[in-house]
Amino acid sequence: MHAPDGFLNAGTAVATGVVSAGTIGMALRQLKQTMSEKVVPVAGITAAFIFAAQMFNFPVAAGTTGHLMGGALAAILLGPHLGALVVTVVVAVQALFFADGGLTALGYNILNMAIVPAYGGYALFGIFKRILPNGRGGIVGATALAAWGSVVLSAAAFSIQWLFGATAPIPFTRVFAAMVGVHVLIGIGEAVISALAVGAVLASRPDLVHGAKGVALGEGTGKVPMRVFVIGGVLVSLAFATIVSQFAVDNPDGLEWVAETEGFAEQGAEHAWSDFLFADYATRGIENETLSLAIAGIVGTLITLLVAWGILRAFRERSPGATA
Amino acid sequence: MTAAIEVRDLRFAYPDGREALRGVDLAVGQGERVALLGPNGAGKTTLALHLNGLLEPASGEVLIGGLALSEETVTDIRRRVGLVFQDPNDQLFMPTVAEDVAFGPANLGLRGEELDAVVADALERVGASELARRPPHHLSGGEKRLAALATTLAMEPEILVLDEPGSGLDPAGRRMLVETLAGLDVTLIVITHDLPFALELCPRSVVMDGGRVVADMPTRELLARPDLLAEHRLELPYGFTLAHD
Amino acid sequence: MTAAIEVRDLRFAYPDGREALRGVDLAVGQGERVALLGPNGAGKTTLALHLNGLLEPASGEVLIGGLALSEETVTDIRRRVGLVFQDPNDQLFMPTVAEDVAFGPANLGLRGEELDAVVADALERVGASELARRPPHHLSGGEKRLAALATTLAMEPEILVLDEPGSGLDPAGRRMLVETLAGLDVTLIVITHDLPFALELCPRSVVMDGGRVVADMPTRELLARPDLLAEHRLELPYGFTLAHD
Amino acid sequence: MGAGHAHALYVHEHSPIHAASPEAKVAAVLLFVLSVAITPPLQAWAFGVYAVLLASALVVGRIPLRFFLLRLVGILPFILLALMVPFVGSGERIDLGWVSVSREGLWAAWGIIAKATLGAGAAIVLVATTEVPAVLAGLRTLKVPSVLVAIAGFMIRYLELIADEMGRMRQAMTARGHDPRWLWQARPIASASGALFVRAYERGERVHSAMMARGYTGEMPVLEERETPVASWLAVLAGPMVAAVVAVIAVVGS
Ligand SMILES: Nc1ncnc2c1ncn2[C@@H]1O[C@H](COP(=O)(O)OP(=O)(O)OP(=O)(O)O)[C@@H](O)[C@H]1O
Ligand SMILES: Nc1ncnc2c1ncn2[C@@H]1O[C@H](COP(=O)(O)OP(=O)(O)OP(=O)(O)O)[C@@H](O)[C@H]1O
Ligand SMILES: [Mg+2]
Ligand SMILES: [Mg+2]
Repeated sequence: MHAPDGFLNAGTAVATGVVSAGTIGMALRQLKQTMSEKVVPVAGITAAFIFAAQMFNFPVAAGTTGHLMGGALAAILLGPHLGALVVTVVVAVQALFFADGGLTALGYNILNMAIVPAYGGYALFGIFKRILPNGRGGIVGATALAAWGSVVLSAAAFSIQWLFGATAPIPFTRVFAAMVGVHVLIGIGEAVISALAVGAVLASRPDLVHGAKGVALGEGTGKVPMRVFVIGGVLVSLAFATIVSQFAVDNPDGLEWVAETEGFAEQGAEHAWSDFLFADYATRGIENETLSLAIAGIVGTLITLLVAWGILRAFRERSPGATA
Repeated sequence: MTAAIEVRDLRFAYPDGREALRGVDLAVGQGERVALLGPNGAGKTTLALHLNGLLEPASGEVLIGGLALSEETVTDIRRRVGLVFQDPNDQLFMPTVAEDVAFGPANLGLRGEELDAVVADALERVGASELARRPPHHLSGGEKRLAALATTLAMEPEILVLDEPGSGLDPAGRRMLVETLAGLDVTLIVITHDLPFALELCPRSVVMDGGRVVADMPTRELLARPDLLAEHRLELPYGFTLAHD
Repeated sequence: MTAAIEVRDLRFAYPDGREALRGVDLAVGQGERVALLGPNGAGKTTLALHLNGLLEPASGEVLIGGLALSEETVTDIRRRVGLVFQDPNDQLFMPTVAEDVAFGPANLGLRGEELDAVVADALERVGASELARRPPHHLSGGEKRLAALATTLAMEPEILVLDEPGSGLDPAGRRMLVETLAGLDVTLIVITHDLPFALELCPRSVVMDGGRVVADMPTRELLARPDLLAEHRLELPYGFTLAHD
Repeated sequence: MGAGHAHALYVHEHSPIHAASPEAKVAAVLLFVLSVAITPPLQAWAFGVYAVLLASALVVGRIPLRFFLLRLVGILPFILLALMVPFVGSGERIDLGWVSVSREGLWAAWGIIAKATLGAGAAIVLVATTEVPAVLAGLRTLKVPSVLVAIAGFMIRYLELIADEMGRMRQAMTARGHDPRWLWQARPIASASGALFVRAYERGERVHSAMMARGYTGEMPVLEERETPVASWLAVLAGPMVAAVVAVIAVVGS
């Protein structure tokens, strides 16, 4: 989602730039009171880790890949303000040093990849933490759900900016359905990585997890949280998929959503969300809108379930060595 | 009988251009115990990494049990040659010591109770049973070393290559290690700067310097040659008398 | 005269809850050379990290030259206490060895030729002059150890705390180190598992076990007490005779 | 995503651009990219001027074309994406023999590709001619909040450390019979990646400890004093100022 220069129009770039700069300024002021000697290197290593993790693309479904965004993870580890700053730095360094994402696109890229996921993710984390049982499992489960939600929020934020700042004649509804649809799946990868990272840190360095401050950590094995978040994740994804497909019914481009979903199976693209552009092609055969909607629901659910099942299988027995 | 290890005119340069091996020739028989000695930067570690196929030679050959190391044989050879790295931090990567020890045997196909038994046994042999459930990165230096040794012992390799296995261990741990290693029925190559340790464990010594083998003789004989020792920055420690035993 | 180092009832637990120090008391006089011995996991490294203010005690006090370690004094104390880490990989972080050695003195305000001279001298003292322009992460194990020693020597601290400085060095390097250290006019604490090394360099030995000091006496006397040694996993190496000197 | 070690970004050369002060270069890149971004795609001539400016920077900065093009692959996904726009875009269609494309979409695609290439190109020139610590120093001079610059500095330093930890981990795994050829074998990697995070994290802490143990207080010691002549500012900004004028004409004229 590292959009290049000129991807959204100038007005949107300026507006998002103002919002981002304002938020960062606020975060900096918040932090000034609590900064200690060790905060900067700790923030630096988290930034480096997120940067490194973003280089690994994970398969979302056959042929499509996504990568970690890291906003929710950073916020849960470091608190929302420092978390947002850390991902801001990641995005800015990528733009300046690696030509990945445009410099004038920093306004919306920072908003979408740092600010919305960090603050949004942290808010979700707070909610889920309260709902889930107290203890290590609850923290890991809440992390997974919050990470997943943060990615969907980020996709939604981008779509909304597209509504105002589109530089290409592609309607908002189609962008929204495609972006959110794909990110419902990408979010699962985000959830797995974030939960693994937070789980690992909790296991050996609970003092480093900001979001776990003041939580009594029981002797969890890491098994329970996996189940909690996989089941929870599947439920939430299903609910969300339904909402999005409802949304798709109401717009003339509902067909594309189907194709989009189906497109996963065949099309591979570096940036998953570019898949929506294949829309017109894959759908020519499907005429009936109700039918297509049904297919959308079924395919979407199946993919989600398959991915969840795969995750469950892959991580349930953590490793053969554990006497568990 | 084919040699357990045979190295023929092995040459290697690191990516930055440094020539670390400049033609190493070496043959080690089945079940032999050989100490690999030599000054810092001689190329000992570099040679060890070749025996396991972790570095690719610029020229020359490595044969393990008569089998030449190549793209096709490397997986098989890695199962037969166990390597303990010089820095235990390089060896340990799983969330707990037990999982780390289980990693190798699990790759060999072991599962369930059988795997648990192998893990428990390996930890016991190095005297580190009580470390099983701890995260490796939270161990003391010597504890890490013990865990690293256990991860390789657990694979029951035919050939063991140990890079400074005694360093960082307390004296009792060091003696236990000598006893454990002496009791194994394997071909052993031990890299060390600790000459008494070499003498205790290895009847034969090979000295490397400047990327080449410069001496190869019975350890006792080598230690009686102060000239040769001094030439390669080796010397017997303070208070050590060869006559002792 | 105030003690160079005074530690009073020091207690510390790592973030995962492990109690590494359970009440350490220790006083070291100006210019003394003390060996810190003890089994793996005794808490030696943990104590060393406290002497430099890198870990914060749960309770108890550390005084350096009579000055209590605290938020305000820590910067000053770090300049006076030089620490060589057990793992040289943790110590080296600049692109070249020379820059790494220059880092400390540069922080103390040295610049230009003066800085260059200090760097060259420190490298020379450990016998690593030819490593100056190499990247530290491309060195052999022993070469890294030498570079790490040089980085600390270059700061010319009043108190030197060395965590297993001899491990990984070739025997000639190890002897050179003993000579270099013996020639310095500093207070010295050397953590080691190498009892002959301790005997050679340090007239006094402190034994830790289980997070406490369990013995504190002249090194020669300690080495003559097999019961005490055995109790704390210490023993004289194979072939070593105390009578030798 | 293109990454790798930071030193792979820099071209060791001596050129006027290499010698120029980093803060001037950062400012110049920003001005140039801004000009590009506000130019309407229909004003094709303006993009021609920008391309000439960028090309002359490549020549003056002695940046090999191959290096430049390799670094540009990062924007490839967006170029592919843009190439699709004419086909799926709505609005008036133009017939191109066997397919029809959207006219508006065609212009949009051109705009996205041109701006992405020029924007990324400018950033590539900056880091190819300026070493990482200098860029950071330049940002600090330009009043970017010092906390952000400090985090960026540590991040870049620790990237190498993490790559190093990952390399060690991979070597340790292969040495013990791990042959990650199949997807199902990814499990230990996943399990180890959590540990990797803590490991890298703690290694970062220890390295920071080592720095503090040697008198580090938050600023890297600056071993050479640097000065920024005004002339250098003007020289570096000359090109981007042309771009800015062009952009204003293009915007007004559209
Ligand atoms: N990663 C690397 N890149 C470049 N050169 C290296 C690297 N590792 C080691 N070297 C160099 O290769 C040579 C041989 O190194 P090696 O690690 O094999 O020595 P060694 O005999 O094991 O020494 P030590 O006893 O100090 O461990 C040395 O000159 C060393 O500086
Ligand atoms: N980072 C850490 N987190 C948790 N526990 C630790 C950590 N480092 C060390 N420990 C534990 O604290 C105790 C003391 O460790 P320390 O490293 O001080 O031992 P040591 O005496 O230096 O041992 P060695 O001779 O093996 O280096 C040990 O039980 C060790 O397992
Ligand atoms: Mg070595
Ligand atoms: Mg220690």
